[in-house]
Amino acid sequence: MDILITGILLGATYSLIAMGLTLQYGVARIMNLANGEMLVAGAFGAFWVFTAQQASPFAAALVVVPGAFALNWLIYRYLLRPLVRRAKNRGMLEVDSILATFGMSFVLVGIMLMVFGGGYFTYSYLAEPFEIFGSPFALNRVVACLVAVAISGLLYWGLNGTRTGMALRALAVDPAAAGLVAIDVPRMSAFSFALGGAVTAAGGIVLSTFLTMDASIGVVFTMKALIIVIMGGVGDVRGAIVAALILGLAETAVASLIDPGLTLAAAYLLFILVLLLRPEGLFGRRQS
Amino acid sequence: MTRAEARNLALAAAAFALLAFLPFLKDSGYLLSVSVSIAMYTVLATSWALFSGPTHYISLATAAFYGLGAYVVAAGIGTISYPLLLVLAGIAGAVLALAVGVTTLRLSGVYFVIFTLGLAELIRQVVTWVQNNLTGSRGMYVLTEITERIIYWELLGLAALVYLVGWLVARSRLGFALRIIGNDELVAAHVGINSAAAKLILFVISGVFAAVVGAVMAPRYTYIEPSIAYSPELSFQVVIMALIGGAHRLWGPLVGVIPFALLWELIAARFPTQTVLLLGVAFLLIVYFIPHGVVGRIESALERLRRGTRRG
Amino acid sequence: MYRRTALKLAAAAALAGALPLGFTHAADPIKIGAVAPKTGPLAGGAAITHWPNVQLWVHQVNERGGLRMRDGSRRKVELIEYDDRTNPGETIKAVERLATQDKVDFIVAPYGTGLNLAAAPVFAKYGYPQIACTSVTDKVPELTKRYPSIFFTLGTTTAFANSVAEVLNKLRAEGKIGNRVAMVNVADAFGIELAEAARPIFKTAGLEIVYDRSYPLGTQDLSPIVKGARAANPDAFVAWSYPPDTFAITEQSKIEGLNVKAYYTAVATAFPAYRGKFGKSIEGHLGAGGVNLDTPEMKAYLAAHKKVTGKDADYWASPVTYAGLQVLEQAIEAVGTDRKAVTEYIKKATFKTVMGHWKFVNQSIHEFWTVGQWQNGLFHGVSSTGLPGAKPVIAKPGW
Amino acid sequence: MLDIQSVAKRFGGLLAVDQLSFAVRENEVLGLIGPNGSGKTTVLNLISGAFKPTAGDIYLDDRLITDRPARHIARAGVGRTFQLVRVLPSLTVLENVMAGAVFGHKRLWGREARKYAERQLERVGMAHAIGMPTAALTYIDEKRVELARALASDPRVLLLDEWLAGLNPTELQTGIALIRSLREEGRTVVLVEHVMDAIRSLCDRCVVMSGGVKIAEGTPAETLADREVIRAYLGDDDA
Repeated sequence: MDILITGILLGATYSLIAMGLTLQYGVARIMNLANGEMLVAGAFGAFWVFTAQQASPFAAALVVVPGAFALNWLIYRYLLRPLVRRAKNRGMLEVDSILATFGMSFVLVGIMLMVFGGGYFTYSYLAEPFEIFGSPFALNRVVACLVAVAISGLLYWGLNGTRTGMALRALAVDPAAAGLVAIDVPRMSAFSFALGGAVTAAGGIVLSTFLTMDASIGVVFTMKALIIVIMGGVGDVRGAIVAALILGLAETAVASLIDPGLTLAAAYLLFILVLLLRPEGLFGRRQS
Repeated sequence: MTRAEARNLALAAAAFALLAFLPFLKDSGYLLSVSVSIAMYTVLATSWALFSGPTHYISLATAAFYGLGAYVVAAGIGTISYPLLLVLAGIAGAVLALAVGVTTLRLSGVYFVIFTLGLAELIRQVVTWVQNNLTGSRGMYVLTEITERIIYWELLGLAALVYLVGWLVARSRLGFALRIIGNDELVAAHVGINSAAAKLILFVISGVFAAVVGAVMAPRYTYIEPSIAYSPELSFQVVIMALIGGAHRLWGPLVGVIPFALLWELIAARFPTQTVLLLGVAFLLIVYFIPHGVVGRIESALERLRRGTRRG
Repeated sequence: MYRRTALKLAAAAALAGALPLGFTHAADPIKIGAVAPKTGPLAGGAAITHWPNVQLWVHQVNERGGLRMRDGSRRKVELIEYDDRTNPGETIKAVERLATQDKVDFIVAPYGTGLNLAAAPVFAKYGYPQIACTSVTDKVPELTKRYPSIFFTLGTTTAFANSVAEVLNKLRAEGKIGNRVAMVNVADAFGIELAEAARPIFKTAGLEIVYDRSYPLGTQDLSPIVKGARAANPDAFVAWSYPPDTFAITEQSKIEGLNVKAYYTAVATAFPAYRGKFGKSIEGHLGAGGVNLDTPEMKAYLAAHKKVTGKDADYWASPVTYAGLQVLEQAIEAVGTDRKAVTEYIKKATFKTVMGHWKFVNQSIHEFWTVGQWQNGLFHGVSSTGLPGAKPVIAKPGW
Repeated sequence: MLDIQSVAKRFGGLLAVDQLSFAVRENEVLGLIGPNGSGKTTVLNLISGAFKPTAGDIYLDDRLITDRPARHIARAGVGRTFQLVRVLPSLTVLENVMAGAVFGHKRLWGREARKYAERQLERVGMAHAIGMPTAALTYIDEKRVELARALASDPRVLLLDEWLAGLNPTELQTGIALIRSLREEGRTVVLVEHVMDAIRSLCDRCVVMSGGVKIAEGTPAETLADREVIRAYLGDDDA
């Protein structure tokens, strides 16, 4: 039971890390290696609000989320759109976006270093035991889980219950065909990229309540997010969430039952097995 | 061998011989340490491109092989002679590449990219776990008499070897097969090419080189930490240098590595407080303004030149 | 292929031209180079322990009017700093650059064990004294024999493990804890080495290791490991941990209610951010390092650190790093800028530092703090290899 | 020499080929015809090994090749062209053709491969284009290069997928003559084709498909007069 709950809580953490990238990679087709930096930026915002303004870190969302949305919109519009336009095929775009966002991740690290310095930033917020079935769990992780559920619920509703969502899903399946049915592909791509950035930054706010970060730690999150997104199946928010949960549960099970030293090894092994058996990911569509 | 080939070969040999004298220059320490990193990236990026250039597979597993090589040396130093360790590192790299290749080369595109990334992390985790539970602090220290100068020569030798292998592959059936695979895998299958085997051979070659480079570099670091030996940054840099140069020519990575390494060096030296920021900016400029890699630039310039002379 | 040579020569010329070449005349400031991570995995630690001290020292020396040379002249200090991005290859290059291009007079040792050892051959080659203040290794005898200008100040892994065993035994003798120890370690260089050293030492000391597990660097949720440790019902908990996980383990222990009377986490326990995050609940926590907070030198240092850098120093490697710079300062003032003489002087002389009197024996300091404990909001040294001023260890109250 | 027995191919929910059986005799030209979407190209893909059948067996000279990969089938002497021409863009014309000579049934290397490839190019009337990059080729020339590549592997069975489509009347006559000469040197040809003139003048027999099943088999005259065949064509496609 403990393992199950701990695993789900960790899975929720992972889904917060990965959901933004699903939108950016799955819909806008940008494999964003600067995604982790956006998360760290969100976390920085929360840290600053908590320590300098003495306010709830979640209040940072009021500024950080719209800010991240706007920033990512601009990034897509002015830095990525030219790449999309010059790419002759998906492979070229992949290479170009890997290169460009890799550069961006350096720039973002550099900016954060200038603004916030290089030290660790960590604070205590809701770090209290919260009893579930008689066992204590960290309240901040439980809150993170609830936020993850809320965000994924909103995304699910947004994608399945609105016109914009339908356009985004169409885009995820086939950008060319989406263009043919009068979907404004560039606008929608920019929107999903910006939305992904906003979701990632929001995740950063939540994660900062229990993870210790510094300016250059973003790459750790990027890697995790990439693996979850690919494992779940590109362009499918459900897939990313399920993959995150599976990873969370598997890591916790291995850590509790076998050896904590093998947690990450188990996670990567699982990822590799999924990829070998279902190369398109858990929820992905098989490409012909 | 045609006359042009013989001439190129002789020129290459002369260039390598000349480069081998670099450590004898006066006050060459800094130049040498820059050259070591250039040579290292040249070998890594060129061997990476041997596989990835023709097949278009982007492998982010360089660090896995590199780290493995470094660990073979770290674990065996003191009991096994160093040259033998280099061979063992190569064998370990080959075995790993074979195992990985057999299972994964059917993945395509981005799946392969992320797979190799996951693989590098898996290897790192497994090696660390083994070290933690079995070898302990042995497998951390590499205390040898090997100086930077020797490492440089070793890397130079490896670079020569990588070019030789690349050149031999290019003139062989295998090289021809790879070009066809890179163009159209379906056609390749229908003219009777075993594309899985061809890709596997190249993947193994690049894996062996990366592992041996790791083994060569281990004495330079003295102290091997998993987070450094398996740094994902290494994998990315190799890919990026090769792509910036151009992966479809044997000499492509070289023209990416050298300016790239020097530019980074210049930024690191001149802007020590904003190094990372400016590296990022420089990088973006390269990506946006040299879209087809340095090779692409050179080739189109040559093409213009040729057309110009023809017209004139 | 010949393009390669041409490019390389051009590059060498470009680099040589681009970099400031040093011409030292008498009135010039003394050039000091520094290379350490500003980015990468170790940047967080360096930003707390390393860089502020370099900044503080340079500031103070120049404030005073510079180093007072033997001939009575004053020479200011000019700092040239580089970011090695936590990459040993970059560290090596940067030290070479400092030595041959910038032609600095002295170089502050890099940060961390790995980067220091990677750079050691270069320091040795050019004869720069390398006062490696942030290296903890058991290979000190071998390394000092190999590199005649390296100096170690922070201690050895064995000494750290020994002291932890001693502290635990002291508490046991006082009847405050039993002999059951739960031990975890981060599976990275330092953590592995400490855990390996601790196993036999704990056993000899009569401590029973009831839980012994490692976890990978970068584990995002350490609750299974804390749960596992708690389930083993230990009297003491020892974590050979790194900064991000030290925070995470502590938070998780608090949540899980891991109530032991002896609670030890390694690196970062002495960070001010640790106190900042956990407030009063860290009373009685043991950690790596510690200082004697009662000396006037230490008090002045801590105040100056806060004033000049705007940040609090940590209670372990920060003052040690600063002391290393003081050693350099005093050696230069005593014998000038001849690096060989400075190295020889460091080997023989006694230095008055913020850490007390330092005398290198076989190029290393043998009296250093090993275990500290948070008591009333301050991290006091409670165990050392022979330093005065240790506070008595207390049992940890509840969370 | 080629025996297709109760072969079926399913793509997801779509049954593209259903219970198809026919045989190709040594040294004959067999026309595989039928309206668009009737599964002809799928059959070629099943024979050449591009797809694995969902059910059924394919024999080449009494050897089971159903589950063999495409490269083995190619080396056993089956060459093919593609409906949508697939030349190798970054290779020269000569190298394109050499691909067949080097790796196919023939497995030549070096000068021999080059000479052999040049001969095949001459044969399809492309001798002038030997050193050209493929980017300079017209669509028709690409088709010729592709045929030369297939020929360069010296195939015993040649699968041509609408190779004659899009040729003008003069080119068509040359094309028909070329295919006929292939048969005369002892090769077996399976032809997926819409050009009825070509079918009439070239094919010994025809297999007619519609909706994935065989609806008729026989000489061209017989099959083209078959009521069901006419219905199939007029139903979908006004051929």
